[in-house]
Amino acid sequence: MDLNTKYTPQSWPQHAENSTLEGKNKFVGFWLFLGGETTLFASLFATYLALKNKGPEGMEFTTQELYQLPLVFIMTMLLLTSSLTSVYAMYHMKNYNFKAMQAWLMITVLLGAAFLGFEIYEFNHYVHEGFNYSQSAFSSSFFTLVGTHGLHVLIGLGWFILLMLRNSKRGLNLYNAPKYYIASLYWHFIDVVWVFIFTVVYLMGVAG
Amino acid sequence: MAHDVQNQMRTKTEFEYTRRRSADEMRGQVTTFAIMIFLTLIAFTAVYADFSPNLVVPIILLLAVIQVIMQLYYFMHMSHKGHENAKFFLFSGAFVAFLTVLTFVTIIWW
Amino acid sequence: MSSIAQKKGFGATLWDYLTTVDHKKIAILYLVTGGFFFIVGGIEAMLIRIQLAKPDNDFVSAGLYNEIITMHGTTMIFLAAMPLIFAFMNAVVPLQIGARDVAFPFLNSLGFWMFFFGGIFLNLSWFLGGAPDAGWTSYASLSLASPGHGIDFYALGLQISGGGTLIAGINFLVTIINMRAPGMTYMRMPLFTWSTFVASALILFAFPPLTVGLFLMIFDRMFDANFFDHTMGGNTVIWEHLFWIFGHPEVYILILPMFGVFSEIFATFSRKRLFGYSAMVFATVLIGFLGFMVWAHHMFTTGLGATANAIFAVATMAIAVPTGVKIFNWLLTMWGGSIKFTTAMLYAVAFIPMFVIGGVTGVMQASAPLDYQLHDSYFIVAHFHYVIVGGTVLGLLAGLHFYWPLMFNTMLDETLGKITFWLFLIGFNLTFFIQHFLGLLGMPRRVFTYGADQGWDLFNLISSFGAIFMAVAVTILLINIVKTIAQNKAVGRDPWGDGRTLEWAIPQPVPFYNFKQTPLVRGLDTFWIEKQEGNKEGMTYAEPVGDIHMPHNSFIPFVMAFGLFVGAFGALYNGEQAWAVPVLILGLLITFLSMGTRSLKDDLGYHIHKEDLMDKKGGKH
Amino acid sequence: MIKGIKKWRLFSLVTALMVFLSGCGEEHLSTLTPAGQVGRDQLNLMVLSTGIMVLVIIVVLVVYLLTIIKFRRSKVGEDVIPKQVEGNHTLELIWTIIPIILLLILAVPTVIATYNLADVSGMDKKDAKGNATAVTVNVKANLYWWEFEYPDLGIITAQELVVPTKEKVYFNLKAADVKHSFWIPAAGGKLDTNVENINKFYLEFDKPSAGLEDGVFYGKCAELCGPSHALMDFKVKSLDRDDFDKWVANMQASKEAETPETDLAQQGQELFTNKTCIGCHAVSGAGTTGARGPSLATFGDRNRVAGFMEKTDENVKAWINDPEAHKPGNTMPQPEDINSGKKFTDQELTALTEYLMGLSVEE
Ligand code: HEA
Ligand code: HEA
Ligand code: HEC
Ligand code: CUA
Ligand SMILES: [Cu+2]
Repeated sequence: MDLNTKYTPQSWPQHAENSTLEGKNKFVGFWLFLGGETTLFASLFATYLALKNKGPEGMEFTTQELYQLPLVFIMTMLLLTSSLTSVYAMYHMKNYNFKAMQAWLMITVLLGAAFLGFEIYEFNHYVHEGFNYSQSAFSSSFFTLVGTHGLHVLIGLGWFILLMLRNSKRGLNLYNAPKYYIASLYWHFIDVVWVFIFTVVYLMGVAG
Repeated sequence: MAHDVQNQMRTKTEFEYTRRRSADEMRGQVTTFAIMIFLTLIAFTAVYADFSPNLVVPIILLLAVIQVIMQLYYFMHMSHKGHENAKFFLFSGAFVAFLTVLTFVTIIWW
Repeated sequence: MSSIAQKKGFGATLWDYLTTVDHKKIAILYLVTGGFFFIVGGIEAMLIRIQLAKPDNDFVSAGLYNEIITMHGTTMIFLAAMPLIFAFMNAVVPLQIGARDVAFPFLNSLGFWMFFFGGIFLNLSWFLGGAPDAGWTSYASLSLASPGHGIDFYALGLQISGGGTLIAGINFLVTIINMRAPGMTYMRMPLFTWSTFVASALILFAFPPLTVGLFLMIFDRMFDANFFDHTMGGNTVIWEHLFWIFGHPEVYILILPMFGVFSEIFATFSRKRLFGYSAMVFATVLIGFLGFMVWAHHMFTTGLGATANAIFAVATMAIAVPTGVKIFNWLLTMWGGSIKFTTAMLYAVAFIPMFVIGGVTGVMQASAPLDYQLHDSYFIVAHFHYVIVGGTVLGLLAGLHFYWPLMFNTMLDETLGKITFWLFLIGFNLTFFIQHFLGLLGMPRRVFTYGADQGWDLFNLISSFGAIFMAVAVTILLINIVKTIAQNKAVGRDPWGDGRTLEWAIPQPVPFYNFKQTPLVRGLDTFWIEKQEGNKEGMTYAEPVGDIHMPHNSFIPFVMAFGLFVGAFGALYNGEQAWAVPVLILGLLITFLSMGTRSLKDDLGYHIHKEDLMDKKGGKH
Repeated sequence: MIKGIKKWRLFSLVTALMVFLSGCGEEHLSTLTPAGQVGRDQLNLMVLSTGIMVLVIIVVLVVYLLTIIKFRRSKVGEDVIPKQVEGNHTLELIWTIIPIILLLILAVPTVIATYNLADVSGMDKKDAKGNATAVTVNVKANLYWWEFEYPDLGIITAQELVVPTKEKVYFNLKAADVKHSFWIPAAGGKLDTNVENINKFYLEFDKPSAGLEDGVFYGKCAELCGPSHALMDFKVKSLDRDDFDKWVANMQASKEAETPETDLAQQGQELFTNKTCIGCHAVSGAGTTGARGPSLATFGDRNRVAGFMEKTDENVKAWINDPEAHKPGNTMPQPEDINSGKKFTDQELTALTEYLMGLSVEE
């Protein structure tokens, strides 16, 4: 593949994400990786469910008292919206509109960062209340599950930023298009996991 | 490696057609998004409304599953062709995931 | 780049291997490292058998014995058997499907180096205050109570090498999905490729639970989490589940690729097409699938309750059916064939009764109430060595003889090979058959000694005596290897004369770009078909000679894995040494910076030009 | 019909094999000489499954040997190209269905036995007076010793389990520190002692153990639990119901501060009290769980020292003066730690031994 090939929207392949063999490999490989991630998160969810509300004798924290749904709702909205904005970015990638793609990704990153900010705030708040990592089996499993998701968000953000920076001069080509595409897949997957987190951890925690 | 694709110039009509198609798709995705927000709202209100957990939990789980399927099929394009492997492996993973969660909520009871 | 014929200095060769992304060289790296760890694990096994040769022995102390069995099991499974399997996968699969390389050459190298450094890290525990001592299963209550850093070495070392394994698994999956030559449909893939595919899928789904389990263990031991501490609400059974959700598929990861190797060998040396090919494929997939639904058969005595035990018992038994299908298909492959007993074939032929014995004892254990008696007794030890040594190790030895000419263009000595075979087979049966009875007579496993009054002396002595045969056999194998390398007699293409699949059609020594022209696959056993039709070249081509795109060598994988290795020391000594946290950060920094370098630089590889390919020398760089 | 007969022959073969093998093992330790119904059920499954497996192996071996004898290249000829057979549906169907049938034959009794052996409902049965009808033992596994509490009888012992014959004895299993596993091979399969929950099952004993070589059944810890896992043995004494009741009565009557008969033993008792031994070891059989060391109330009746050493005066002394050397990692303090930095003198050891050996509830 030649990096110097210049494309017009019209000559840009319709499926730029997997129009080269490397792209195809990345594409398939990444989906498989997501399949593996599913079992990774399943193990964490399962552990959380088994340890939910379990702690040393006389533990004071329960899901009902701890969780604050308004905050979770805001975080959910942020992440869901960021999923949409990354779809916009990919839409523009398909149309070979590099600037618009970068812009939408920028918005995605900002939304993701806001999400992360809230999460850090939330964790911080819990720790201040005494619900820290070593407080109980429940706290360990909560922070590990939600924290692993948070870490994924962080990695996703880093990935997007790195891609945007390194390609800002180079523009869109068949070498980096698959990378953008799988980064956005990753972002959607993070959203998928979050849907389960807000349902299984927060909503089911509060509902009982 | 790299059986490089020959870059074909698409014909004008083809180009216009795909453009229109993706614009359509984009509109569909915005609708999807709206539905997802809506589902989320229902889930949160269901919990706020304080119905019995036996009722609420299945409902919100169902909503979550619907929402995830929408993510997978509309945002991640799993319905498009070329995703056979993706589907197979993701659902296999989901199957293992299901078994794992199932055992952890049933046979670790103490 | 590289070329086998070219003589190079030691430094240059070393650098070449440190930076290589060529699947054939990575195969050699896996082979050498895995072989090394096999010897290490074997020496540990010998220490076990020496200690148990007589009652009340004090050859090793109680604590040391536990370290030895733990490291024996861990080393053999994670650092010997799996890497050796990867060696053959790397050496053979791309050639077998007509690919120029694996899908992600860079990641392939990264996977190897992560395994390498993880293994080294784990084994350094011997010198840094003691090895892990809670068994390879590292059950949580004991491993949390274990003093010192042994368990930390276990958790971190396996985490690193496990990451490498996951990468390798994904790599093979994508390679097989995307890189097959034209005409190589799924149902024309040789069985070794198929079993690689299924085993890799098992890796993909089984390793993440292990990753999680190990992380929980690391957090509990090093960062004050409480997953397994029951006084804090934790639960040790979670570890057992996570470990076995990984652990059971793991044993099929060990055996399925070897089933593949045996399938190739049976067909080749019977000069006959594999009997019931589609049933074989289906059985392989089914075993992989069922493999995820039976893990609790390792936990029958944990107290999961009658219903869980009954379900898992029946599910476990079901696996006997597809495995039986395979056994009978192999027998029928040989039936009516023309069987040539090369060393490789001897191993394959011996495998059948050995594995059946091991398999049927597995089914006995699957009967939960019976397993209440058998669990954690020497019966289990006998079972799993029959399937692992009688299946996986025989498969590895068979594969070694069978694929040696493909990898090195020389042939292992057949006479020495046969001596090794017989000694190993006799020793193996002497060692492990008798252990069934030891188990029935009440001997628990993982005991460092036993009293003279319990009636186990003679059987243990016989078992230890048998192990000597295996050690001698392995030593002769090493001599054979050294001799073959020293003689360095080239054998050329299709050395067995009866090769059936694409890898035997490629010229020897295999050019570093594999296929000059992508082959066209015209059926199952494509090389056989071409030969039968009198095609001298052995291949039909799918494309004219053209430029070949190749990836650049890279030192980055080595550095990335090394960073993790360094960082692991930081995590290990966290809270104990002042330098721990800086070292942890330093290690991660090394890894992430090298990763960043990789992604910031455009590395598009290079092309071997058509003209260079056309001249005889085949495009040396 | 004919097939059925053949199968029976096979089973008698297997049974004969088992009988032969049981000759090799020790009756008090071997799973092949079951001491009661549970062990017998499991042995029956063993015989059944071995029968099936031997059948499978024989079938495979027959085909196998025929194949490798008939179709060697030296026999078929060097240049023969065999017919490339694709497969055979009938055959494939046969070797799918027959194993399924064989497995069903094994699966049905497996499932039945699984539920039967898990039935501990008898544990809670009470007679008219509100007393438990069955004997229940709370087993607590410690690094590296066993405690046996009889909650309904108000007694507690260690290292040597005493059970009545000819009735179901129920067990509540728990670990105090790390996971262990409770296994009496002759009586029946094991069950783990977990740290976070109580596991329940039952065992049965047909005969008093007095007739056995050592007069006891051997019990084992079957889960790796640390350096001395191999030494974490216990013994089981099965008694007729009458003898058992007598034993229980004696246990209940045994008191903390009975003065021993000989002078030497009295010295021993003093030492035992002064050197804080008493802080960890109970010397009365009446009581409840919670001690840091095994109750020594029945030490004189026991078969072993610390569960595995032959019971001689020398071994008792050796144990007290250096427990670590005998059971690495065990939690009994070295004498230096309780005897102001010194080993016990010979004289002290003799006294202690005399005292301990005299602790008995049997006549
Ligand atoms: C290569 C590795 C390998 C393989 C292939 C297997 C294969 C099988 N294993 Fe094994 N197993 C281990 C490695 C392996 N195992 C290890 C390492 C352990 C111990 C781990 C530890 O605790 O440290 C273990 C432990 C283990 C246990 C737990 C025992 C315990 O700890 O209490 C059980 C219980 O069900 C079991 C069952 C089986 C079964 C049913 C199969 C089946 O897949 C076997 C199927 C094959 C056949 C049955 C033979 C061929 C079939 C026919 C000829 C058809 C006709 C047959 C019949 C009708 C029966 N295994
Ligand atoms: C791939 C897996 C694998 C392999 C190949 C082996 C191979 C062998 N194993 Fe085992 N083993 C396990 C996996 C494996 N094992 C596992 C998982 C456990 C459970 C651990 C646990 O409980 O946690 C176990 C446990 C285990 C035990 C039970 C320990 C106990 O419970 O107390 C025993 C005892 O006999 C044993 C013996 C052997 C022997 C004799 C071999 C032999 O086949 C080894 C033969 C190889 C050699 C002998 C090579 C040595 C070479 C030389 C000596 C050559 C000389 C060297 C030079 C010239 C440099 N192993
Ligand atoms: C901190 C508690 C502790 C103290 C103090 C202690 N022991 Fe022990 N003792 C134990 C434990 C625990 C065991 C079981 C060790 C094992 O088998 O792992 C034991 C075992 C024994 C046994 C063997 C028991 C048997 O059933 O076979 C004897 C005898 C014994 N102790 C005697 C003594 C004497 C005498 C002293 C005082 C000099 C003493 N112990 C002080 C904890 C203690
Ligand atoms: Cu207690 Cu092993
Ligand atoms: Cu298993």
